[in-house]
Amino acid sequence: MAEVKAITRKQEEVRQLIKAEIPWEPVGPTPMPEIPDLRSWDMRLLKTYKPWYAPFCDLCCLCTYGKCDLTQGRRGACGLDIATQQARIILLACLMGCSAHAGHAGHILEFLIEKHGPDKKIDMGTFIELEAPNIRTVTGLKPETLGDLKTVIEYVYKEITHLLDSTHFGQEGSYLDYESKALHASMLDHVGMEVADIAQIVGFDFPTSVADTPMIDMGWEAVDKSKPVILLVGHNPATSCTLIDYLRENNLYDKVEVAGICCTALETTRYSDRAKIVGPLSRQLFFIRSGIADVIMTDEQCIRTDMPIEADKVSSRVIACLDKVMYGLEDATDWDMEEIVKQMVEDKKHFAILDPEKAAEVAAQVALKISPRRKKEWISEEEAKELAGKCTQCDMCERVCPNLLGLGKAMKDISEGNFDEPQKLFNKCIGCGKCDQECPQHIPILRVMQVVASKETWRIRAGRGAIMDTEIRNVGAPLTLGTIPGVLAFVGCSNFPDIDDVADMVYEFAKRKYIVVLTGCAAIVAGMKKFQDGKTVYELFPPDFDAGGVVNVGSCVSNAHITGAAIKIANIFAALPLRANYEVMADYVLNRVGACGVAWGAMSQKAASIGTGCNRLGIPVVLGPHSSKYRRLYLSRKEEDDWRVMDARKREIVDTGEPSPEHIAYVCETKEKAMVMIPKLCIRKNDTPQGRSIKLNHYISLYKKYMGGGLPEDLHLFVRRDADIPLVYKKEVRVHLKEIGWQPKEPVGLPTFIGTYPTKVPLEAVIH
Amino acid sequence: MAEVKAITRKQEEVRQLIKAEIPWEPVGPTPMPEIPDLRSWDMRLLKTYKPWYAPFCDLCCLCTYGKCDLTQGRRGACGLDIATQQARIILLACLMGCSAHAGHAGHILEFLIEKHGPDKKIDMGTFIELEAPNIRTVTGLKPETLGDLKTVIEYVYKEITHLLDSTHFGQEGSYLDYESKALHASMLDHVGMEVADIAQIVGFDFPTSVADTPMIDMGWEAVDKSKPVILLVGHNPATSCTLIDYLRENNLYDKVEVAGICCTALETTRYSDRAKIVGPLSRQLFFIRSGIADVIMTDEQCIRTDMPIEADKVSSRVIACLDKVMYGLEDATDWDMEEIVKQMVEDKKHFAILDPEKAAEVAAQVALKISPRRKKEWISEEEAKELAGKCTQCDMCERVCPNLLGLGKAMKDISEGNFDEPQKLFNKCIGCGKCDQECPQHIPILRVMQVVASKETWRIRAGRGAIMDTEIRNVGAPLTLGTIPGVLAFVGCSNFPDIDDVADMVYEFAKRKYIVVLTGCAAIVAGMKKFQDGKTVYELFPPDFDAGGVVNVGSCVSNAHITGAAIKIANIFAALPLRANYEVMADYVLNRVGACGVAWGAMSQKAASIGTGCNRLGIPVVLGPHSSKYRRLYLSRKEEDDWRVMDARKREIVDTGEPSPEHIAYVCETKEKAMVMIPKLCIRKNDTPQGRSIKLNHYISLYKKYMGGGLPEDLHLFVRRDADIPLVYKKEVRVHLKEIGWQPKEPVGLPTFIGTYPTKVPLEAVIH
Amino acid sequence: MSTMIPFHRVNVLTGIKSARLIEDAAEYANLIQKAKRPLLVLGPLLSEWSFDGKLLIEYALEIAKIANIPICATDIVKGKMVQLGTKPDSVYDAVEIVNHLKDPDWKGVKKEGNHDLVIFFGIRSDLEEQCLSVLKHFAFNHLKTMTLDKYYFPHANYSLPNFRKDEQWKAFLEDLISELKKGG
Amino acid sequence: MSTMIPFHRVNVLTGIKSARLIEDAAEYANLIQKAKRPLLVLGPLLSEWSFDGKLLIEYALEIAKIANIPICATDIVKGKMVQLGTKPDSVYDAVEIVNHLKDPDWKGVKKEGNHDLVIFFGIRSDLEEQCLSVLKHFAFNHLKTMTLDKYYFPHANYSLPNFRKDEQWKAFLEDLISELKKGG
Ligand code: SF4
Ligand code: SF4
Ligand code: SF4
Ligand code: SF4
Ligand code: SF4
Ligand code: SF4
Ligand code: SF4
Ligand code: SF4
Repeated sequence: MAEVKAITRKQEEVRQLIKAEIPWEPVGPTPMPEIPDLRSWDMRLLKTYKPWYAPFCDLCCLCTYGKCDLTQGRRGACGLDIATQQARIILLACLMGCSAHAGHAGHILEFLIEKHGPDKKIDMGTFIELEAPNIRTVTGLKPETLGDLKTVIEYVYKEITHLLDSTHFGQEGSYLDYESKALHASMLDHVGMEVADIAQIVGFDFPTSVADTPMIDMGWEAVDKSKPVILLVGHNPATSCTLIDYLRENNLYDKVEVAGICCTALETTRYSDRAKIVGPLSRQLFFIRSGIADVIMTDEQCIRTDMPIEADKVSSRVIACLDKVMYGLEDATDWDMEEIVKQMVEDKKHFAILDPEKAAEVAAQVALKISPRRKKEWISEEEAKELAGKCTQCDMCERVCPNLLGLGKAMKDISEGNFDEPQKLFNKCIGCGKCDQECPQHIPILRVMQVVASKETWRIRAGRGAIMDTEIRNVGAPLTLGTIPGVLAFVGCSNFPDIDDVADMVYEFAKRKYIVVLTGCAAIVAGMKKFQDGKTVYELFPPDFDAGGVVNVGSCVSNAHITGAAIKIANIFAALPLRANYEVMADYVLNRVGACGVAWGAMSQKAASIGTGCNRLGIPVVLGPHSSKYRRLYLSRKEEDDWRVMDARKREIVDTGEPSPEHIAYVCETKEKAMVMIPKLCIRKNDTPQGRSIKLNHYISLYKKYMGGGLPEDLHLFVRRDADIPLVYKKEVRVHLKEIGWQPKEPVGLPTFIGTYPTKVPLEAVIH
Repeated sequence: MAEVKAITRKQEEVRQLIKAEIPWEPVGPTPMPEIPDLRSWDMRLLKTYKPWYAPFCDLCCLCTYGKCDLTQGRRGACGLDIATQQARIILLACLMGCSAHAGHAGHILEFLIEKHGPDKKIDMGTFIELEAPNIRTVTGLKPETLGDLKTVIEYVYKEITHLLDSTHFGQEGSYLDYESKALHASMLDHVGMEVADIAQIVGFDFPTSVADTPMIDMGWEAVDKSKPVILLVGHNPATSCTLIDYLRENNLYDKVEVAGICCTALETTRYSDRAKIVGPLSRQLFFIRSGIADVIMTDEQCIRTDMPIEADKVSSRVIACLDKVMYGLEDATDWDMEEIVKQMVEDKKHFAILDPEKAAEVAAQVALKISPRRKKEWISEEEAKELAGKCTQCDMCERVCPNLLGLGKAMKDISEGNFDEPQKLFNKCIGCGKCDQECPQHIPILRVMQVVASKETWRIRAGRGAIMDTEIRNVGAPLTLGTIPGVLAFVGCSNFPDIDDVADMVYEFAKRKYIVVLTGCAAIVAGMKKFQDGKTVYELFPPDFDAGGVVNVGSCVSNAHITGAAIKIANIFAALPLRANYEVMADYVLNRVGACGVAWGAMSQKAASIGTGCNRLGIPVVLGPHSSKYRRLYLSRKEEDDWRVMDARKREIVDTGEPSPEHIAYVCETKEKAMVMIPKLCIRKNDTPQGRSIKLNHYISLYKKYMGGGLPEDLHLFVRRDADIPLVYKKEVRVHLKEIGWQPKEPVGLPTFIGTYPTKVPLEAVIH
Repeated sequence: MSTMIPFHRVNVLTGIKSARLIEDAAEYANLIQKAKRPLLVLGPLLSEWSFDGKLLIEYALEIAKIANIPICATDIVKGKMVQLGTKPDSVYDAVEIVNHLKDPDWKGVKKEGNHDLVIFFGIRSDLEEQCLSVLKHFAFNHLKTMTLDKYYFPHANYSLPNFRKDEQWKAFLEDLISELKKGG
Repeated sequence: MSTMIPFHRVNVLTGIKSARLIEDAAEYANLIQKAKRPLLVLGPLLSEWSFDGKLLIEYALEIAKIANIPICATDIVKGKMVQLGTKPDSVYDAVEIVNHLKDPDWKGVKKEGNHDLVIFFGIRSDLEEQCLSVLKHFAFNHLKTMTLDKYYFPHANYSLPNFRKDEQWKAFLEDLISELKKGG
C-alpha cells in the first residue's frame, strides 16, 4: 500500500491518527507501518538468521487442486514450493496468534469503555511514564485514553486483514516475503497484547508500578473442595473480575471458591489475591475430571474444546461467556435469570451467556445450589491399584502420547503400590487424555494418576504488569555493558518434556544473577516446585527487575511488557527516540541488549506469534523439543556466516567474526542443553571486557556442568581480548586459545546493522 | 461481543457509524452484526441443511501437540473431533477468501480516495438507486461517499479479526458454531466485494446502469504478438487502469497490446474495450510459457506463485505491483525510473514497484524496448511431433494430474499427427503444469499442447456491474411467481472437468429463458465456445437481466451484485425493509426467490466464501466434482427431513413435505447431472401453479434428456396440485402420481422460517 | 501397519487407517456374500470404461444380478441402465447416498434397514475417495466400504491394488463374477 | 509403493515418499560401508536407554569405531562420551547439524566435504523425525539418511521397522556390529 507521493492523503490520515502534532518526540520513519515498510529490516535479519524449515507435512491441502506433493523440488498446481508453503503456514499460525490477542484486546477494550468511557485516562502509576513502548514504537501514537487504544487496535485489525489476504491461493510466492509478513503480524501481536494489558491494568486496577505483588496460593489442594467451586478457564478477565465483584457485593466471597486455569487464573489473581491458581494448561483436563469444579466458566483460548462433554462426565456445569467459544450451546444471554439457573441445576444444562454480569450471577447461584449434592473425591488407592491392574502392557498409550510416554510401567507400579516412578511420569504428562481414549482396557488413566498427583500447594507472586522506568534506569548500564549477564524471559505454554524444567532453569539463572521475567503457563509452573526450605522461586528470589530477581509479569498478554522492557532500555537508558522508530529499536535490542526468551513448552499459535514478535525486535528465543513441529526456526551458521556490523562510532564496517546472538529461534532437546545455550545467546558485541568475562564465566561453567567438562567448542569466537576471559578460567582458556591459534580482535564500540543494508534509517539515528 | 444493556455506548457508536438518524428506512434488528447476532438464523439453516463433511485429511497438524489422529471418534490433544476440525478449516478458508476481497477493497479504496478524496459521491447511474444492497442490509448504512465505504470495510476488518481469533488452539468446540462463524465471514465477504466494486465503478467510471456493454476480443490469438505485449495477471485494477491512462496520455496505446488473465482482465475491459482477455486461470501458465508477454504485471490473487521463475524461462519481465505478492523481489518503488528500466531490459531483472504510476511507465518502457528482440512463436508441428514422440506411456503424468488426465495417449496421437483427441484433452486440462514437472522424459507437455490449443478468438461482453433497479421491477413478479423459472449465477474458478461445460450449461438454460448471470473465470469460459453461426452465448443472447438474458456482471468482486440482486428483489419488488435486516432478507430469498448459483470449477478460498455467503442468504449453490475437496457441503435428506414452514398469511405452521430448495451446497459429478439438479433447486414453495408447472416442465424435460427417460424419482414431492403439472407431461405424470398414491396438498401462501425457530424477528416483518 | 499410495496422488492418505488391499477375487466374493445388506453404488465412468468393447457397467450389472445386490445409480447412470433395459433400485448422487448411509437408522434403498457393505464402482477417483472418507469417519460403526475400481482407495475398508494393466483388472472382475456364481 | 505407520503416531507420514524399511543388518552394514563420508549423529537418549545394563551409547561408539564413522554429539552427549573416555568429532545440536548438512558445499565435520550418509541414533523421536524432514526436503540431492532407533522413521531414507521387543532391536544392533566387523 506504500504509494510514494509528496504527502499523501493517507500519510495525512496516519498523522492525524497518531496525533503527530503533539511533539513528545519527533515522528520517526514508520508510523503505523504496513507490509512493505519494515521489509528491508526483515530481509537483513533473515540474511543472518535464515529460516530453517522442517516440513510437518509433505503436502499442501489448502485448495481443491490439492493435495499437492511438494517433495524433492516439486511445485504445487499453483506453483508453490515446500519452503514457501511452510512460511505460509507460519504466517497463518502467527495470524491466528495475533488475532487471538487482538480479538481479546478489542473485546476487553469494548467492555471497559462500556464501563469507564473512552476518555478514561491511562495511568500506569508513579514509576511508569513510558506506558506503552510497543504502541509508541510501532504506531507513533502516545496513547492517553482507552479511546486511543481503540485507534491502535483498529490499525491492527486492518493489518491482520491484509496479511491474511496474502495467504490466499495464488498470492505470495516467496518464503522470505511470507516470513517478513509473519514478522509483521507478530510485531503487531505485541501491539495487541499491550493494548489488552494496558486496558486491563487501567480498567480493572490491576497492580502497576509495584514489584512486590501479593503471594497467591496455587495447586488443586489450595482449592477448598468443601465450598462451592467456580473454575475460570481461558484468558479474558472480563468474566472473572465481574464474578469477583458480584461475590464481594453480595458477601458471597467467603462462601465460594474461585479458582482458575491458564491465563485467566493469572488475570484473576491480579484482581483478587484470594483467588486460587490450579495450574497450567497441562493440568486442565486432569482437574476437570476430578469434578472439583461445580461451575466452569469459559472465555477464550486454550480451553478444552470438549469442555461440555468432559463437564458432563463429572456433572459440572459450563457457562460459555464469550462468542469465540460457544460449543453449540443455547445462547441464554437474554433469558430470565431464574430459568437459566433452574435448567442448569435441575436439567444439568450448559449455556452460553455473553453478558458477564448475568453469567457471574448465574455461576454463583448454580454453584451454591449444586455444590452440596456433588461429591468431589480423589480416587482411592485401592481403586487406583485395581484399575491400574487391568493394564496389559499393550503400549497403545505410548503410541498416541504427544509426549511419547508409555503408561504400562506406571500402571504396573501403581497396581503394586509403588508411586514414586509414576509420580515422575506424571510430571512429564501434558494432560491431553489421549492415552485414556486409546486404552483398550478402558483404564481411566488420568483418574488413576490422581493417586500419584502431588497434593502439594505452592506460592506464586501475582502478575505485576509492566517493568518500571525506574528499574530500567538502574539496570540499563549493567545490562548493556554486560555486568548483568542477561534478561531471561520464560514464557509460553506447558507442552514441555517435564513440568519441573522451567522451575529448574529459573532457579539456576536467578542464582547466577540474571534478571528472570515470566508470563503465562511458564510463570505458573515456575512456582510449582519447591527448593530449599520448601520455598518456590517466587519466595526465594526478590520480585525486582534487577540482578537475581524473579518477576511474574502476568498472563500471555503481559508478554508485551517484556518486549516493552527491551524497548525501554533503548529509549530510557540509551535515549534513542522510539516514536514510529521500530527499526532503530530492533537494531539496538538485537545488537546491544543481552536478552533471551525461553518458550520451553510453546505449543499454541499465540506462542508462535509472541516468539516471532520477539525475533523481529531482535530478541532470541530458545524453544523446547516440541517446537520443532512449528516447522520453522531462524538459525545462523557461525563458521560460515557473515558477522560484519557497522561500528557507528568509527563509521566503518567491522568483521567481528562473532556470532552474537548466534540464533534467534532455536530448539533444544533437553533443559540441560538449554541451560548451556541460554547464556551464550545473551552475549552481545557491545559487552565491556568485564561484562563479557562475566557472561563467558556463566557460559563456561554451565558448559562444564552439563557437557562434562572441557571448554565450549566455539569459545574462541566470543573472546575478543585477554580481558574478556573470566578470571576463574584464565589459565585453561589461554592454553586452549593458544592451541587453536586464536588472535585478539578489536571490540566494536557501537555495533549496528544500520549501514549494512538498504534502509532509510541514517546511521546518526542509532547514535545516542 | 453482544452485551445486552438498555442502550450501550457500543450501540450508540454503531448508530453513529451507520448514520441511524437518517431515516431512509427504520434501522432493523442487526446493524453491523457480530458473531452471535445472526447465529439463530444459521442454526435454523443448519437444521435443515446439515453440514456434510468429507475430511480431506484424517489428522490435525495445527499445533505442536499434533499431529493428532481424529479417526473413529478420536479427539485431538485439545479435545477437538473430526467434524469440528473440518468446520474450523472451512472457517479458515472462508476467512482467507473474505480477507482477500476485504484487502482488495481496502487497497482500492485507499487508492481511489487518494485520487478523488473521501467525499467522492457514490453514483451508480440513473437506473440504480439501491446502490449497495449488501452493505445496507448487513450494516444498516446507506453509503453515499467513498469515505462511507471506508467505515464499512473497517467493520469487516474487525469481524475478520474476531473470527480468525476463534480458529486458535483451544477455542470453538462445536462444528455448528464454526459453521455459523464461516457463514458470518462469508456474508462479510459479500460486503467487502460490494465495497470493492462500488469503489471501482465510481472511481474508474466502470460501466453502470447499462446492459449492452461493449464486446471484447478474447483468446490468445486476439493478442497482436507483433506489438509489445503487457500482460496483467490478478484481480486489482489499480495497476491496469493506471497503465491504460499512461498509454493513452502518451499516445502509446496503438503501439502496445494490453492483455489480461483472470479477473484483472475483466476489470481492465470494463475500463477499456481495447484490452484483450487471454483466458481464465487455467490458461495462465500455458500462456506465460508461450512467451508472448513481454512484461507481466502482477497484483493479487490467483497468480502463479512461481511467476518470476516461469517468466525467466521465456525471458519475460515481471513487475510485482502489490505488497500482497512480492516474490522476494527488490522493492524499487523509490528507485530512479531509468535505473529500473535499465536493469529490467539489460539484466533481465524483475522488480516490485508498489507505485502504480511508476509501475505503468516502467512496464511500457520495458515492453517497448525488449519486444523487438524477443521471439514469440508457437511450437511447430514438427517440433511438437518430435517431442511427443519421446513419450513412453509411463503414466506418471496421470498420477499427478489434479484433473486425473493421462497424457500418454495424447502424446502418441500428436506424434502421429492426429490432433483431434489431444485437442479434446486440452479442453479438460486445467493448466497446472504438474505433468510437465513429473515427466521422466522431460517432455515440455504444455509447450507440446500449443500445437492442439485452439487458435480461435471469441467475443465476450464487458462486465456491467450491478443489476438495475428497473430490471428488478420487471422480473420481480415473474420470478417470485415462478413464471421465469429461475436466476442462475455461474461463478468461480476454472477447476472444472472440461472448459466447455460452463458454456454448454449457459446455452441450455438461456434457451430455456432462465436469467443467467456470470462472473469471474466462469464469465470468461462461457464465452470461449461457439454455437450456431460461430456465435458465443454473449452474441446469441440479450445482455438483459430478464428471461433468456446472459449477463456478464464482472469480476469476482462483482459477485456482490448477484447477492445484491436477490436482496433487491426482496426490497424493491417485495417492499420489505432491508436496513440492518439481514435475517428477513435471507428468509425471503431462501423461501421465495428461485435462484441458484453454479460454481462449477470452484477452487479458491474466495470461491468458498462467495458460495458460503450465498448460502447464508438462502441461495443454493451447485459445485463441480473437485469441490468435494472443500470438505463440506450443506445437504438435506428429502424423505427424512422436516419441511415445515410458517405460512405467514395463515399464521400457522404447515408441513409442506416439499424439499425446496433441497440442498444449498451440493456437488455434481457431471455437467449433465448438474443440468438436472439446477432446475430443481430453483423451485420455491411460493411458486404459483403456473410458475411451478413451468419449473417442473424444465426439470422433467432435462431429466428425460439426461437421465434416459422416465420421470424424476422425487417428482411427487414437488407437485402440490394437478395444476402444478406441466401440460406436455400431464398424462404421464398423472399416471405416475396415481401409481404411487400421491395426495394433493395446499400450496403455502407466504412461506417463511420466521416462527419456526427462536428469533427476535416478528412474523409481521416478513409480510409485505 | 502400512498403507499403499493411491494411483492418483491427489488421493494420497494423510492418516493412519487405510484400506485393506485385496487381490484375491475369492476373498472379495466372500466378503460380499457374508454381507447381510450390501449396496452397489455405480458411477458414470462405467459407461465410458470398457474392455474390448464391453462396457464396465455390464460387469457391474452382472455382479449385482448374481450376488443379488441392490444398485444405487448415481449421476446419470440410471439413463445408461434404462438403455440396457434395466432399472436401478435407487437413484441418488454420490454425495447424497453417503449422506444417507451415514445415518445408522436409515432404512436403506430396500427399506429393510441400512446397508452393512457399500461397494463403489465407477465414480471419478477424487470424488469417490472423498465419499469414502465421509463413511470412514462417520459410518465406521455400522458399515464397511469396498471398491471395484482399477486403483487403490485408501479411505475404503477393502480396496483393489493399483493395477498396472487393464487386463489384471478385467481378470479380477471376471474371477469375482465366477466366484460369486460358485458362492450363489 | 507403500509406507509404514511409525510407532509414535505424532510422526505419521503425510506424504508419498517414505523410508525404505530394512530389517537385515547385512544390508545396513553394506549401505554404511558403501558410503564415502558417513556421519553418525548421536542423541541424549543413548545414555538413558540400555540393554541389560549396557548403555546404547556404547553400541553407538562401537559402531563408529568399527566402521570408522565420525560422530556428531548433539545436546549433552559430549559429556557422556567424555565420561566414557572418548571425544566426539563434532558437537552440534540436532537442528544445527541438519542446518549444516542441508548445504551441499558444507565442508563436513572432517573438513573433507559434506557427508553422503547421515545416521541418526538416540534423539527423541518427534525431534528426530523433524530433523529427518529437513534433510528429506532440502538435502535430497546430496545425501541419504538412516536411523538406528527402535522404531520406524518415515522421513529417513533407510529405517528399521517398529521393533515390538528390545531383544529384536538388540539383535539387530549386534548383527550390524558383526557385519561391519566382517566388512571392515
Ligand atoms: S497433515 Fe496438515 S497439511 Fe498435511 S494434509 Fe493433513 S491437514 Fe493438510
Ligand atoms: S494451494 Fe497450491 S499447493 Fe496448495 S493445494 Fe492448492 S494448488 Fe496445491
Ligand atoms: S495424558 Fe499424558 S500420558 Fe496420556 S497421552 Fe497425554 S501426555 Fe501422554
Ligand atoms: S494402553 Fe492401557 S493397557 Fe495398554 S499399556 Fe497403556 S495403559 Fe496399559
Ligand atoms: S501460555 Fe500458552 S497454553 Fe498457557 S494459556 Fe498462554 S497460550 Fe495458553
Ligand atoms: S489443534 Fe488440537 S487437534 Fe490440532 S494438533 Fe493441536 S491438539 Fe491436535
Ligand atoms: S497441466 Fe493439465 S494435464 Fe498436466 S497435470 Fe495439469 S491439468 Fe493435468
Ligand atoms: S509422464 Fe511423460 S512419458 Fe510418461 S506418459 Fe506422461 S507424457 Fe508420457
